[in-house]
Amino acid sequence: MATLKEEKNKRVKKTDKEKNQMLELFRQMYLIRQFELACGENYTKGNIRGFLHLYIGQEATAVGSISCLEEEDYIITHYRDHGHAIARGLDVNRSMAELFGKKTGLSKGKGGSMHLFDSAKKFMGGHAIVGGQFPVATGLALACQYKKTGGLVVCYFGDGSTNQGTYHETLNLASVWNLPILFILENNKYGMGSAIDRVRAGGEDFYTGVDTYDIPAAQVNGMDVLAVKEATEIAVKKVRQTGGPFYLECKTFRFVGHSLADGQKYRKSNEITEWEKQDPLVKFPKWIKSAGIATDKDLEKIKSEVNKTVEKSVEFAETSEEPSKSELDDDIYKK
Amino acid sequence: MATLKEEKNKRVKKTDKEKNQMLELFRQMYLIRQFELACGENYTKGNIRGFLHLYIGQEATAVGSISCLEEEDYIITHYRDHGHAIARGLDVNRSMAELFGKKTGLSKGKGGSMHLFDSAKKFMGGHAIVGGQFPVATGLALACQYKKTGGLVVCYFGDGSTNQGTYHETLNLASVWNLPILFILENNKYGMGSAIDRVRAGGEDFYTGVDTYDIPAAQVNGMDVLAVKEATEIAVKKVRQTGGPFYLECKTFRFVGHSLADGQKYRKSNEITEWEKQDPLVKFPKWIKSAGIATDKDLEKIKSEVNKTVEKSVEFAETSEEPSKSELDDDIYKK
Amino acid sequence: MREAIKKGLEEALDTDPNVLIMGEDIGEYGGAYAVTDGFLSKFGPERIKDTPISEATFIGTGIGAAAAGLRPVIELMSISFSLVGFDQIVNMAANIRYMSGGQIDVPMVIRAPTGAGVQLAATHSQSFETWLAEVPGIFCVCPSNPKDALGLLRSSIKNNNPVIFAEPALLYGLKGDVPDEYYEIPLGSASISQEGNDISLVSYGAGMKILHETSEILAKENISCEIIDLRSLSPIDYDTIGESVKKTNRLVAVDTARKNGGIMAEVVANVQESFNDWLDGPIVRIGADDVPWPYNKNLEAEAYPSSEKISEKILKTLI
Amino acid sequence: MREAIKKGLEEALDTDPNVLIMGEDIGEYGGAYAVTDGFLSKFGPERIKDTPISEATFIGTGIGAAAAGLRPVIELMSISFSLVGFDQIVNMAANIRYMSGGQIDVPMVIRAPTGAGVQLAATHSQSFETWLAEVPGIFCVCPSNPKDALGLLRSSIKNNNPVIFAEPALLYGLKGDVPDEYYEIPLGSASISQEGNDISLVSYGAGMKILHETSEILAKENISCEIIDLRSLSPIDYDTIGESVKKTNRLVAVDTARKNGGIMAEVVANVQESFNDWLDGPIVRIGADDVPWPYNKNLEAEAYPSSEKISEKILKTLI
Ligand SMILES: Cc1ncc(C[n+]2csc(CCOP(=O)(O)OP(=O)(O)O)c2C)c(N)n1
Ligand SMILES: Cc1ncc(C[n+]2csc(CCOP(=O)(O)OP(=O)(O)O)c2C)c(N)n1
Ligand SMILES: [Mg+2]
Ligand SMILES: [Mg+2]
Repeated sequence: MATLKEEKNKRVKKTDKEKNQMLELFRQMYLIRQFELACGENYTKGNIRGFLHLYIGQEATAVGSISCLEEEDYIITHYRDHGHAIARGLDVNRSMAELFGKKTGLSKGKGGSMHLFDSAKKFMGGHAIVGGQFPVATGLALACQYKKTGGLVVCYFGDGSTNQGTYHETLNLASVWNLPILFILENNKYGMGSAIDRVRAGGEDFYTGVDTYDIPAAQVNGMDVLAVKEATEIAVKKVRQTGGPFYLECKTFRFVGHSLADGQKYRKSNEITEWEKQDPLVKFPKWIKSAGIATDKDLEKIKSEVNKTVEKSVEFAETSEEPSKSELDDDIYKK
Repeated sequence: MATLKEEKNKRVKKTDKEKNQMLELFRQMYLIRQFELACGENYTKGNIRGFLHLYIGQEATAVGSISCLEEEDYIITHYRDHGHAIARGLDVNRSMAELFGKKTGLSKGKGGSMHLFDSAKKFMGGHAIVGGQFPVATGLALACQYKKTGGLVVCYFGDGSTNQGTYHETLNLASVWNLPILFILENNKYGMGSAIDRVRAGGEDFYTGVDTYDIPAAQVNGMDVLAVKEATEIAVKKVRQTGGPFYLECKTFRFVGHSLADGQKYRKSNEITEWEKQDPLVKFPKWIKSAGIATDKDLEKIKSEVNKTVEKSVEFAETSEEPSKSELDDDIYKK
Repeated sequence: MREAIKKGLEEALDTDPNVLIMGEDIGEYGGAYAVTDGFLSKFGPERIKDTPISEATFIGTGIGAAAAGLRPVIELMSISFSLVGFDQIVNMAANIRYMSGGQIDVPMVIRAPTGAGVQLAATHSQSFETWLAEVPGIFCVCPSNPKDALGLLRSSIKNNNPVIFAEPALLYGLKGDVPDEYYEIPLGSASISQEGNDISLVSYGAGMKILHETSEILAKENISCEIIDLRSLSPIDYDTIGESVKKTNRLVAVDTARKNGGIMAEVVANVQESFNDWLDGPIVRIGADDVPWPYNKNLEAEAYPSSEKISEKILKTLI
Repeated sequence: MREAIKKGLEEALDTDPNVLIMGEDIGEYGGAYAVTDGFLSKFGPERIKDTPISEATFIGTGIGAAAAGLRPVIELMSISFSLVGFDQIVNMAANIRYMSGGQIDVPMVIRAPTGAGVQLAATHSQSFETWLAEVPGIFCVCPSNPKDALGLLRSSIKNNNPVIFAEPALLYGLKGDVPDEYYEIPLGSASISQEGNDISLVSYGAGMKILHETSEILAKENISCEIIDLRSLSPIDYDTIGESVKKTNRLVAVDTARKNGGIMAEVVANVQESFNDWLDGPIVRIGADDVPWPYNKNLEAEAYPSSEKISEKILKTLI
């Protein structure tokens, strides 16, 4: 299947509803960015501990794709999960509180950054073992199929995780059982410090290899939120029609280290600066303005609201109670 | 890469050396067949226990391919390993004794049918966990490359094992590190009772999918020992030239159950009879005669020698000592 | 035994539409140990799902399906193959509820033949229920007879957590009475398989037969054995064991798995601490030898615990 | 500690051309815990091999390379990730020698950070050396200080069998003297970390610091502790433990891994059986709580054993 093109010119004449949608996309991306910056700050302060993986640079992928989903659809992802959580509308306060390890956190402080969950929103984690989420995604999709809910599963994963056997096993099973999964690869060119070409055979494009599994696939510019949205719309429609899987590769980039412990010695020179030219938080608002969807003032208003939201989430997390020691034994078994 | 054709007409004019080679191929295939029949018989008698997987029907694959290898080349395979062991020239007596669990067995009676080993012949097992041999094959190949021995590794595996993640992980690593491995798939259309189309996405041909890993691949009629030999010669040459992997798919069939406990309810009707028409132990001797390589009498002589070899191996195994109880603790650790 | 397990599965499939079964060759082939023979035609391919050979993925599929409200029962051809999917069981199934602060439930059963004794050699004869029983977040049971198998299976499938249901491969052919009236055996309850006064013997699964044989040998020496069947390896029923120890003041713990790292290490460590005042001597622990399982019949038998070895050791050390 | 391990690896790379290192991000990135920082430029890409994220395969690659005469050292980013490759370690590395009747040797070391204490939550904080130590066919060690780390690593790399070299993640920054003259510490030897008379305390790895703190607390109550560092989890040095028990007649066994299924279950079960006559009371076992590791700092600390909890328990139960 061919790579989807960015067809921006088509999008200039917008209805009000569409305009609001665009602004919502911007708001979400900006929220993720600010949330992540606040996380980084609070990691340095020691309020957030353990491993912290930021989504900075990749915002367009989560926001563009999740905007196409329905309530009955499941989402599952890996440890770099803040962006997906926020795009799915998980409570920002409780998300931040989880990172602070507080009782008010989504997982009561037991999961931390890598394990955000909200089962009510069908947000099934946040998984820290590379490749671990694939099989579970298959199971969620099996349940959708078996119960005929009409829902599908979006499974996010990184380029590095495709070297794990479960990736292949799961693509195979999803195809053999014709399960409603949309696989979304966030190809940010690195798995930790390993550039794709050093650890993967077959080049930098992944969607081409999926053919072997009889799964339709496409590639899209993951830095362009509208392109992602459009591609996902097509993909989701296809999954709902066929009941079977689809594979979408988003070419993207993280502007920061793998985690907060990463010195990024492995980067090619200028690479980050080059990619920053595509920063969705620069390019998309520029386009919004040039397309007459909103003015600087409108955007500033959104930004200041988001800034407040994030500030408040930090405050919420800071002032929230620690879980009490008696909670240690809770939540292991369901009665 | 295109499927290799059977080009039999080319082969009619043969030197004496070539003729002897042909007869040796026949001898080995016949030896495997008779060995397997004897195994089946002795399983029924209770002399062989545990799981027993016979190679009946697939003889041409092991014999044709192994005939192209050198002493410094490693072989590793799965639990259906008798054919490869015999084609590699492992001692028939000690092989049979291993199946009987005797002290004189290749593995001193500790491994059994699924775990034939002969490190002196670089025959590295016999592995009973489906997909378990793949990573080890990579390691053997790494050693060849690192030590510059000029050797390569042949890794045999079944169609069913390609659904195990290690298959993909290993293809990837072999390609990324450019390791001298010849992957030989014995596609006998079933993994235990599971026909390929019920458990694998992407059809009944496997060699086409290997492209993704940038590994050259070909397919050959695994029932035709000369075709297998020819294909393997090309493959081996390629591996030695490039230092990197090659993938050869042999289309073959087992005429018997998965193991001696298999009722074969899952078979398509007439399937076995259809495939038996391609029995290498019928077709190949016929061709030998028509090509003027040998007469019925010559073949009978080979057969009767082989029959004696197999009989003697059973006798050897029967009369061999059991391991003594004191050996239980041996062979766990190397000093 | 096979029939009891089959009955439990059929019952669950009949009564709960959310139950489905997944595993390698459980459908058309009828199951490696023929437990699910006939299920495919009776319940159809939506509920009896043959999987590719990819344990990690179909175990994880069970987790996902359970998390979304189904009650999958997974069959492994051997508990030795659980290693290929260990990450999904230990890191995913066991932890997901805790990591999510209690949001995600995983009502899933993993059935798997376990143990040595049928000459399958090193990679196919292991007893990884010993490890899985140690993981918080999952239950683990292992029946020694058809009645317990059915009662435990019912409770396992109804349980709202991951349950490892280990089936001793040696016992599929075992005959035994199974009550007609409905009953369940709660997870976490051991049973007194035989009452006695002088010494308590504890084991589970394939070990129970050995304990009964041991008891017969010791009866000839006028030693009366109380025999405890652990049944549940997680949680372990220390009340039942403790009561027995209080009565006999002696405990012998037997594993058919390797001694090193067997379940009985944990049992011994706990009992010697909690019931020390009632013990008249050290707890004797016997298990399989700490060697990879050999193929040869005699060697395998030598590695396996036997009533002769156990009774001899008891007579030598305890009396 | 990090420097000691680094030294051991460099030494091996310098002296034995068959030694090579494989693992995720050990080269260009310099290692998740920076142990192999600078190795790539010093030893080159043939010997310092960055692997794809596929633990099963690069562990198995180590096995194959070892079987063909190399001496690979594998680094895992966390022992928790060993689960993905458990089949290769437990079924392949441990069994292949036995299954081949002694034909195949696997001189391979798997290094892996282990343990909780740095808020990595349930899937990244486990201590699977406890399981791997139970598998016949492999050795398993875990140092508690830089000197032991170097001495054990030398022996591990020279050993002709698979060795699990567990590195407590909490201790990478630990300082300590390392002798200049060459020495090795044999696998299978515990050490007496402190002599004492009244009670023996045993642990390993990150537990040693806790034992020394405990000893200080108890010293104030005039209780003199002998402290044993297991160092080697397989084989376990029961001679050293036994001698100490003969002297003090009391044993307290501490795991920083979860108590259920920790190494100390095995230690307790064996010691109560072999040295019963010298024990003046039950062996007290303390480990981490049997819960998945929580992310929250306080909860994690609560689950972790502490010198306060241990000394309190000792004062309550033993005195
Ligand atoms: C099984 C396993 N191996 C290794 C790791 C350590 N690790 C965490 S993230 C990561 C890189 C993953 O890269 P990719 O899939 O591309 O995702 P990205 O971080 O780029 O979003 C590694 C090696 C892990 N968590 N689990
Ligand atoms: C991990 C694992 N899962 C399942 C099995 C049981 N099993 C043994 S052989 C086999 C089928 C393998 O089929 P294939 O790879 O096609 O080889 P063939 O038997 O056809 O030669 C299965 C499922 C196993 N040994 N290991
Ligand atoms: Mg990446
Ligand atoms: Mg097959």
